[in-house]
Amino acid sequence: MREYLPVLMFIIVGIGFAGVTLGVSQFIVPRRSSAKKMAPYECGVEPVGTARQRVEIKFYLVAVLFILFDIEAVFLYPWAVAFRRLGLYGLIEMVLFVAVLLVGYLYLLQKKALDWNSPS
Amino acid sequence: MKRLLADALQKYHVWAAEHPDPTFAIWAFIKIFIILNVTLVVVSYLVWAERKICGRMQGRFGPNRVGWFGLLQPWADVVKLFFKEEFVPGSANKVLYSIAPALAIVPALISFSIVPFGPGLHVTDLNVGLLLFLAMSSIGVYAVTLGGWASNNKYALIGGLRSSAQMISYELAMGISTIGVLLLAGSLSMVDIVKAQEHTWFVAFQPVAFLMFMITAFAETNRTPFDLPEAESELVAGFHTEYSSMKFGLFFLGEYSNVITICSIAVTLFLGGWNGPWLPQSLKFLWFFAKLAVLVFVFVWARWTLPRFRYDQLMDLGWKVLLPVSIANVMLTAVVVYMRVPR
Amino acid sequence: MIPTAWPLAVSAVLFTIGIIGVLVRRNAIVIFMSVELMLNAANLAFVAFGDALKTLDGQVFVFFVMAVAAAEVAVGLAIIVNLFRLRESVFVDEINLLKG
Amino acid sequence: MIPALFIGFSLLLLVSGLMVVLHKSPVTSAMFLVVAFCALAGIYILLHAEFIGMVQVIVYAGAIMVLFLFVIMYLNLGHDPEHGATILLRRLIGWIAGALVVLQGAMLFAGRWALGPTSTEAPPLGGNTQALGQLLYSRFLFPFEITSLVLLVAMVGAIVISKGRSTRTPDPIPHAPHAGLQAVLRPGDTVTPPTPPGGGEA
Repeated sequence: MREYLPVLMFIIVGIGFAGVTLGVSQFIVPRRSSAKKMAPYECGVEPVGTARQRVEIKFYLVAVLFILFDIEAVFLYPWAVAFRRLGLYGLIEMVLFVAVLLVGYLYLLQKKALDWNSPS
Repeated sequence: MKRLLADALQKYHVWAAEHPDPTFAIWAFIKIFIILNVTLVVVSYLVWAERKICGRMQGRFGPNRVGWFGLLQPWADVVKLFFKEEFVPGSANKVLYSIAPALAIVPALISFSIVPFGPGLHVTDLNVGLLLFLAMSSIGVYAVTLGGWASNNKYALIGGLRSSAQMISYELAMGISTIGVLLLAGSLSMVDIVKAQEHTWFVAFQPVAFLMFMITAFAETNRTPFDLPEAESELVAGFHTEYSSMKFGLFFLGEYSNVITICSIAVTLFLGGWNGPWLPQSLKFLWFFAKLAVLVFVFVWARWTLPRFRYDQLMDLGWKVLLPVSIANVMLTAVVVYMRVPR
Repeated sequence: MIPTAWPLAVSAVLFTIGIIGVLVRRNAIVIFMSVELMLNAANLAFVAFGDALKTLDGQVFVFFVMAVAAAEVAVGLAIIVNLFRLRESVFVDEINLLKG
Repeated sequence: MIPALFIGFSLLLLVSGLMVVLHKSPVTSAMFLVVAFCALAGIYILLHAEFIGMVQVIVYAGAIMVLFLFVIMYLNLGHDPEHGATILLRRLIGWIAGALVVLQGAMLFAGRWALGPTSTEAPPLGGNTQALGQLLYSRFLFPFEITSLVLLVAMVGAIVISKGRSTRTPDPIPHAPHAGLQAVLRPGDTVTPPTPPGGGEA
């Protein structure tokens, strides 16, 4: 339990460093703001419309598939660490697990869910 | 004078023997303080080195005005960044806008707590060490997403989304490519992994995993050839379009310290950490820093030679090549380890 | 050391906060986040009992709860996105497709 | 020392949990949820569940919340407008539930539980992950294999629902209220009356 203390201290020191740097820069920085400077940067052109446009559905799909395969990766960690004691059964179990998810992966490829330039 | 020093040391040993916990905490704090400062200096000189090497590659000198061989250039940059004016876009979400840079640098620094620089030289040795690194790199995605969204700018929003989609796709392949190493080492703790590489480095057993780890390392730090979302020709400056002065400085610092973090993890996992032939036990950490320097040079070298990927090529490579290959590699390693382990 | 009552109390309070979120908020996404809070409160209770009885079963169960929660979020948000496409709003008061 | 850390993490967890529920803008409440998950990971580590703590950060704080952020950005949500009669009723529920929370917390904190304090020594078989791995893949084999099916179903479901009927344009709902769209945009923005939703947009 004691070896986690340095990690916590590192987190606190890291946040402290970032906070101090941002805080100091708040005071030192000259402030001469004007409407022109405050407008969002559009390569010098007059900004048009709000910046909050609709975002494509593909980013949503990437995030979903990331979660599901991340769960698969997380299941692989304890298996990999305890593999020497699990032996053949461990191997067969994991092959089954990965095979089922491979079916999902093939379905994903077949449905072209992640093709960026296909007009969906 | 020497006698004074001797009994001071003696008193310290007595005090340390009585209550171990506070001494452990003080030593940890000293190590952390040293690592934080050394990292910041090394990162700023990595920026200098990159500009020098890039200059040499393009047949010019690179920074040599400020100080001898431009060695004071990083300090000049830091002072400049502190004093530049700050433009916070009008309707930006102030709080998230200023949290994003902190989220870029803090996870990169925290991953240093588990890196074993030398035989005894590590801040802490967790028995879930590698997972802390993966957890911190998955927290790093928020810096990009929030940076893009909070700065209320069209380019920043799209750039931020594209970079975070790229980072999460490659983070997956990175996680799975490290599993081959776990199969061989049998433990998640970084010190055990390095000890397991006493005779042969894991890059010999896992060349494919090492190659994939390096590819995902490039993508994870948003560096060429995977830096399309923030490429100059593409989306102005991607997610840090609206950032200026020290906030941009923190993003910049975060990116470079991420490069060093990922390279030191790659050295620990695949290139045998501090193991090396000739040096005595006490000087082994020189091996670690030599390998780290080689890997960081590869990063800098790739930036000025390789062309940039198009976004769909980049995503296809992540999902359709790296993911299946890394899973196949894990399965293959498992079969080989099962065969070779003596019954 | 940590008496077992403390993590259980925190888990109970967190679960109640999750219920408040589901009841009070109108935005489907925030309702979904409160459901995540409730799931995590249950996970905390599992880990607390697992640690008190010194068995690892609690942690294995939390592992499976996480896997199922991830699958649930994936499909749930797909439904919310589709609802938004149909009705252009994500506020649960206005989504009454089943009304006569 | 350890109880003080535990109280710190729990306070952080409960405060950010409350902020998730109470805050107006969904992105800020999503970020508070990330803080809550990290605090929860800290509590797990204090309760000797190191592997679960790390997995909590990787899966919940690192993956699920990214999906929440992407969906919030996709739905282009501004602040939640507070209007309509439901406000009064909702405030009432809020206060009652708040009182319930405080009462519950106090009662449990004070209550004596039959189980003794948690142990200090690490779990028996070597590292936490190793022991967990052996247990997970020997006694809990069946739920493990079922989980892969659950993930498969979720994958197929998510793809079908989101790519779904984009080829067939969904039939326009006759009285689709534009009020919803108006409520979504901030009052300052002018919007030309949109074509009825359900055009074949991506």
